[in-house]
Amino acid sequence: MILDTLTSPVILFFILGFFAACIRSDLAIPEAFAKAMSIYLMAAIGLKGGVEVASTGFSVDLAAAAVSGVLLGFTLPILAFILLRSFAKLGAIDAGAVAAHYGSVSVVTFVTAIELLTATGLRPDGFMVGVMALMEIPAIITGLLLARAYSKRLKESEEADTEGGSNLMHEVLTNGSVILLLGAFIIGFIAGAEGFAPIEPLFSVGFKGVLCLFLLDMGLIAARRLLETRKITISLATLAIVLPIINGTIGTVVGTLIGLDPGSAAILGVLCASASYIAVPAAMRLALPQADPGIYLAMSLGITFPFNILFGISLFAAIAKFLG
Amino acid sequence: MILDTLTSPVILFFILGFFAACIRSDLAIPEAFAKAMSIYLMAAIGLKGGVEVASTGFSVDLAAAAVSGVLLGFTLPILAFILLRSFAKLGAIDAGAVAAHYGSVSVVTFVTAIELLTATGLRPDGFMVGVMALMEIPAIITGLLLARAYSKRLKESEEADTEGGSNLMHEVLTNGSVILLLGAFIIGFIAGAEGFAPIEPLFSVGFKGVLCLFLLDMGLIAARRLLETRKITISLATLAIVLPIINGTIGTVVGTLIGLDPGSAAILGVLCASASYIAVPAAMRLALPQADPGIYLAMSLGITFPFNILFGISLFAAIAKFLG
Amino acid sequence: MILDTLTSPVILFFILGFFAACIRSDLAIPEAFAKAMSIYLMAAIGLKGGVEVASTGFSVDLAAAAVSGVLLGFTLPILAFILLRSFAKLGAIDAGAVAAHYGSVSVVTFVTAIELLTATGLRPDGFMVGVMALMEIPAIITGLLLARAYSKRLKESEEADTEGGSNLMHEVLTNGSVILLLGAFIIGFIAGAEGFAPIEPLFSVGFKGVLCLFLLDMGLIAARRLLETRKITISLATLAIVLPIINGTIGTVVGTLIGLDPGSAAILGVLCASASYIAVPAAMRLALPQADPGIYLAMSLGITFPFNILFGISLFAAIAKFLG
Amino acid sequence: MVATVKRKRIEILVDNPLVPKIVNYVKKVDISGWSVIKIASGGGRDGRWQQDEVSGAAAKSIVLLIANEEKAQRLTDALAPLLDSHSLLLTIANVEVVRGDRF
Amino acid sequence: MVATVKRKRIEILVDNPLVPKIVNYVKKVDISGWSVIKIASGGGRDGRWQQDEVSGAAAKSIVLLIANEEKAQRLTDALAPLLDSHSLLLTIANVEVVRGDRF
Amino acid sequence: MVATVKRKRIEILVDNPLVPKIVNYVKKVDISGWSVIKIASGGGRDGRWQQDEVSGAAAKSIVLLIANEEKAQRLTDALAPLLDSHSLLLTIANVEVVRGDRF
Ligand SMILES: Nc1ncnc2c1ncn2[C@@H]1O[C@H](COP(=O)(O)O)[C@@H](O)[C@H]1O
Ligand SMILES: Nc1ncnc2c1ncn2[C@@H]1O[C@H](COP(=O)(O)O)[C@@H](O)[C@H]1O
Ligand SMILES: Nc1ncnc2c1ncn2[C@@H]1O[C@H](COP(=O)(O)O)[C@@H](O)[C@H]1O
Ligand code: NA
Ligand code: NA
Ligand code: NA
Repeated sequence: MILDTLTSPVILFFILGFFAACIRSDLAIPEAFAKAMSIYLMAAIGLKGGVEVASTGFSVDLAAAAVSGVLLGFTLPILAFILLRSFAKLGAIDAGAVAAHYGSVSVVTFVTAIELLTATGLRPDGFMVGVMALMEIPAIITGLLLARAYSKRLKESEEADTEGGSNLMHEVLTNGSVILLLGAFIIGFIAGAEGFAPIEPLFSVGFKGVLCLFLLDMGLIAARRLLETRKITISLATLAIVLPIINGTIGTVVGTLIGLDPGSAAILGVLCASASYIAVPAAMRLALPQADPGIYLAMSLGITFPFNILFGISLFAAIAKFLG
Repeated sequence: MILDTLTSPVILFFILGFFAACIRSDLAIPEAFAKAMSIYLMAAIGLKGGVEVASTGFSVDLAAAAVSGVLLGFTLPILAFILLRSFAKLGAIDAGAVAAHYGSVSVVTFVTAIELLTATGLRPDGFMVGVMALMEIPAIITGLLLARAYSKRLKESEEADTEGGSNLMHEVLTNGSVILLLGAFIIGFIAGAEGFAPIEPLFSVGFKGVLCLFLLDMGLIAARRLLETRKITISLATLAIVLPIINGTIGTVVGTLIGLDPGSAAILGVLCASASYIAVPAAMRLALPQADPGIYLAMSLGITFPFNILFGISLFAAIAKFLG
Repeated sequence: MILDTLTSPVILFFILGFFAACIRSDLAIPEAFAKAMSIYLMAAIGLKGGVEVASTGFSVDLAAAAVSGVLLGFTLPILAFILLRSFAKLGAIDAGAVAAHYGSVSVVTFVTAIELLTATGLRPDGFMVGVMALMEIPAIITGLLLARAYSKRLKESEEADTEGGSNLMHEVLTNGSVILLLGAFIIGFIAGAEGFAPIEPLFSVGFKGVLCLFLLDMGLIAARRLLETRKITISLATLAIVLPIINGTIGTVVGTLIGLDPGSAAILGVLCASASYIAVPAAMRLALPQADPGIYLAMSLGITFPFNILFGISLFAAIAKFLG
Repeated sequence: MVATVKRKRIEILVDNPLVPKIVNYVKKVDISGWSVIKIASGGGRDGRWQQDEVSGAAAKSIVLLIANEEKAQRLTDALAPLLDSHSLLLTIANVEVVRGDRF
Repeated sequence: MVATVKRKRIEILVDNPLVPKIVNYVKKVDISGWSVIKIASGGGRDGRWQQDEVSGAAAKSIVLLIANEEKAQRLTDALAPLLDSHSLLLTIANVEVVRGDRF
Repeated sequence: MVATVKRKRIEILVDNPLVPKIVNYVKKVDISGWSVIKIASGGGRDGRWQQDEVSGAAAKSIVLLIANEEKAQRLTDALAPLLDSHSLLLTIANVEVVRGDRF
């Protein structure tokens, strides 16, 4: 599957973007266009997931996947936190922030994985979209609790800044991408296959092509992030590859154990392996402004994202197939 | 039809946007993307209308609808002006500005109505696009004349600012959306079904899906406008619902009387009921800068637009069916 | 063919934009949307070209066209330079800058020509996309060499500004549009027809419609450029029409001589006739900041682009047919 | 050391539809040029707002001008009557302009 | 000649996600309004960056405020503790505001 | 009351393709950072223009810098030869920077 992956246009566009940034080309995707594509992709996968659940109904699998996803979201950051502090010698604040990223999920990695898995016959269940939306938030809570528990500096400054807590919870729960994913999921569920039909053309015709152009932009962003950073040590770079492998393997194994089909188990692995670069960075700027964005963005966008796209997805698919 | 309406994805996306803004989510559609979608929608309906007229030819109905539309555009603001001054106690300047909005039309309400009516078997005539374009402007003139006739303050300052008049007329007649709608209409007419065929895929495949995403944005904008406003009194809010009901009923009745089919009569009603939030606000900032945008935008975008989308369209469809 | 051209929706949208700008309408395409469309168009033609070459394989025609294109790119600016200096009395710096524009190519003119030629049965070869990408750069080098050779002022200031040269070469070779065109071409080549199939819908369904909206914007830009300029003399305006005729004729003749089919020969003519307005202006701002952008943008965007779209393409098609 | 001249830096915060009107005044008092910067969002007595191009009428821009004192004075005098009716916000600051004799 | 008043022009360079937090402080010290300008790109000790809305967390804006001296002082005092932890850049300049008594 | 330091606020209006060149000079004189703001439209002796990314070569940005007097001076000296050939507009104003010792 690795070879299929590396010659799929979706991935080739990612590589093109990465390459263009490395040779310092001025190629750029306007930010409004990138945002538009991400809104389109989220609406499309939300809708499709909802329509699928409307036709299959709620199932035990769905419940098991949702519960596992949320629990993994809460617990995976703990392991990450320990490794970040011991192996990479990060302070508690930075370690908490990075851990939150690795416990949460990347929508684009998810979408790319769906495409690649479907193309190789491992089509995941539609409800995994809902699971993904649920997994965006828990890790933020664990990450913050860890940072607060282990940082003296933070405890003091917290007492001054009282309004922070409620604001953050609100910000995280009403996060645009969560609302859009869940909202589109519910709309798809209410509309069903029949109601979806008239609007389907836009969301199916364009999907893979838009994903190509979006990954072109992600390649540019990932490489630029990596080139510009001055904060990445060798141990951080190592963790940015080891963490997705560990988390992804755990996710795939859990998915298999709770009885998901191989495609869905692989996707659960991909969700665990992926690191957030939208919802969590914004939440961290707000809740842990002292944490260094240079570290968490370079790790999640610059290393983990490319690793998952190029190798991780194939790896977890192989594990899921082997176990399933 | 109300129930059909409320479970159509197009409307559900509007509700999603409205809901997201109400819980103060940071969900946002980039402005360039929103503008792109509105250009796409206007080009698409203009083209389709023109192609349709090219195949049916000009008819008495078309002429009757165009003349009625323009006359209604000129006269409806008078009634609105009287109600705004007497019932809501607005000053002449603000009343003139608001009246202009209610006499003009909302393109998105029109497009949504076309979709909903077509889905329920009441397909309106293609030439109604042209009628809409013609109805954007007259109310601006009436609104300004009313404001000038009844405001002393304005009469004095007018004398100082001499260049205003010609500038405004030019601005209004060359308004981007009018030019685009009429231009696309003419292009569709010249190209005909055959010339339109090669470019049709873009304009038909995407149409309903784009409308969904656009209404998502409109929901966000409408709700934010409503939440942020500090200028809306109970009587203004009442008028923002009563005016579309009155105007829409008049429009539907006139449409039926001049012999339009029920779908087209309902659309004429919708046009009369809808309030502008693009062409007219811009014209008013220029021609009546003293009028308070907080009032007219909150009424037209925050109340009348959602009312028409959710209930008005169904109401005028019912009236047209009943009469037709 | 001229009449077909002038009633094709693609061209009608260009005329609409031109007209709207002439009557000083405020119609505007958001810049991010325009950029998005240009990225889409370049990715689409790159991919299609690559897929086509993957199925036909490399050929002698391809090599001949590529070599001729590059040679024409290097030499055509010399003629332009002579005419600009003698006939239009431009200084060496401005003449060098303008000559570089006319030796390079316009992607949109190319795409429009492909559409119009294919519609009239003169379908050009897929590899011409690659030829176009190669033709973007050589003229920049010739133009700069000419400016340096003939301008005393430049020679002096060059000595001060040492870093310029290598920077420029890098900027030109890594230019976003070159990278995107060649990259998409290579991706199409690697993916082949089969790999392209899943992403094809986006790139074929939308293509002609997007081209319409893009030309609408080009019409606006071209006309605004022409209306705002204060730098165009009658002799410059004349050259902006004479140069494309000369260059286009040379290109078409060369294309025929090296054995290209009429469609491809006509496209080579169009490439020679077209003047750059993306890559070259940016390079000139950097390398020849003393040259006046008011001159080269008004000539290439304001006059040559509309001329080629409306008449040039048909002209070179006629010549190619006559010769072929 | 390069020479500088003292000039005025004028910022006019204005609703987008009114920008061309302001520019007309700028030309009348013969200021050599102007630059427009978009405001992304803001808030005031009328509540907060965000740029949205769907109804761009409420969005705002800053018109930025560099001019000598005398032209700055003439411009503010000319705009004074509009300040309230058009709710403009006009500020003037001192700047040094490098080799700026043409402003 | 139209009357002007002396006011402070405050610019706060801040990461986008923190803009609402700054605005809360602005409201607390009762400044009449604010305007937000987007930064397209920049660079500092952390390397260079470009706006990209995909991960907008690293993008920056300027919050622009016109206020009288006393309110400016109260705002800077209130924000001082955040300057380092939130890496804000806060500058204050003198401006003349035309008919600006309401600021 | 929080401490402030006096610094220079430098604005350089420049064509977009030349921004990286300016940034190179900024780095050479060791200024700690820079921020770029896009200009949406404008006009001058060459007529008016609007941002259009299709041919972005004519669009402009402002490079905004906070620096101490000495670095400001070195930068303007370094840029002086480019002012005319690259038609830059360079202004310098005084600002107070709160806790700004690092600039
Ligand atoms: N006095 C001025 N104040 C502000 N911006 C200016 C001024 N003069 C010129 N500009 C800007 O600089 C650009 C080029 O001006 P010019 O070199 O005069 O054509 C204009 O398009 C404006 O954006
Ligand atoms: N003190 C201020 N500083 C900066 N911008 C302001 C200020 N007051 C108002 N504004 C801007 O002007 C707009 C209109 O203000 P207002 O007229 O008070 O509603 C606001 O939305 C802000 O963008
Ligand atoms: N001296 C400066 N002048 C203007 N902007 C600056 C300056 N220093 C930093 N910045 C801006 O602040 C951001 C963060 O700077 P830093 O905290 O030094 O990484 C940079 O990316 C710039 O956008
Ligand atoms: Na994860
Ligand atoms: Na109406
Ligand atoms: Na050429």
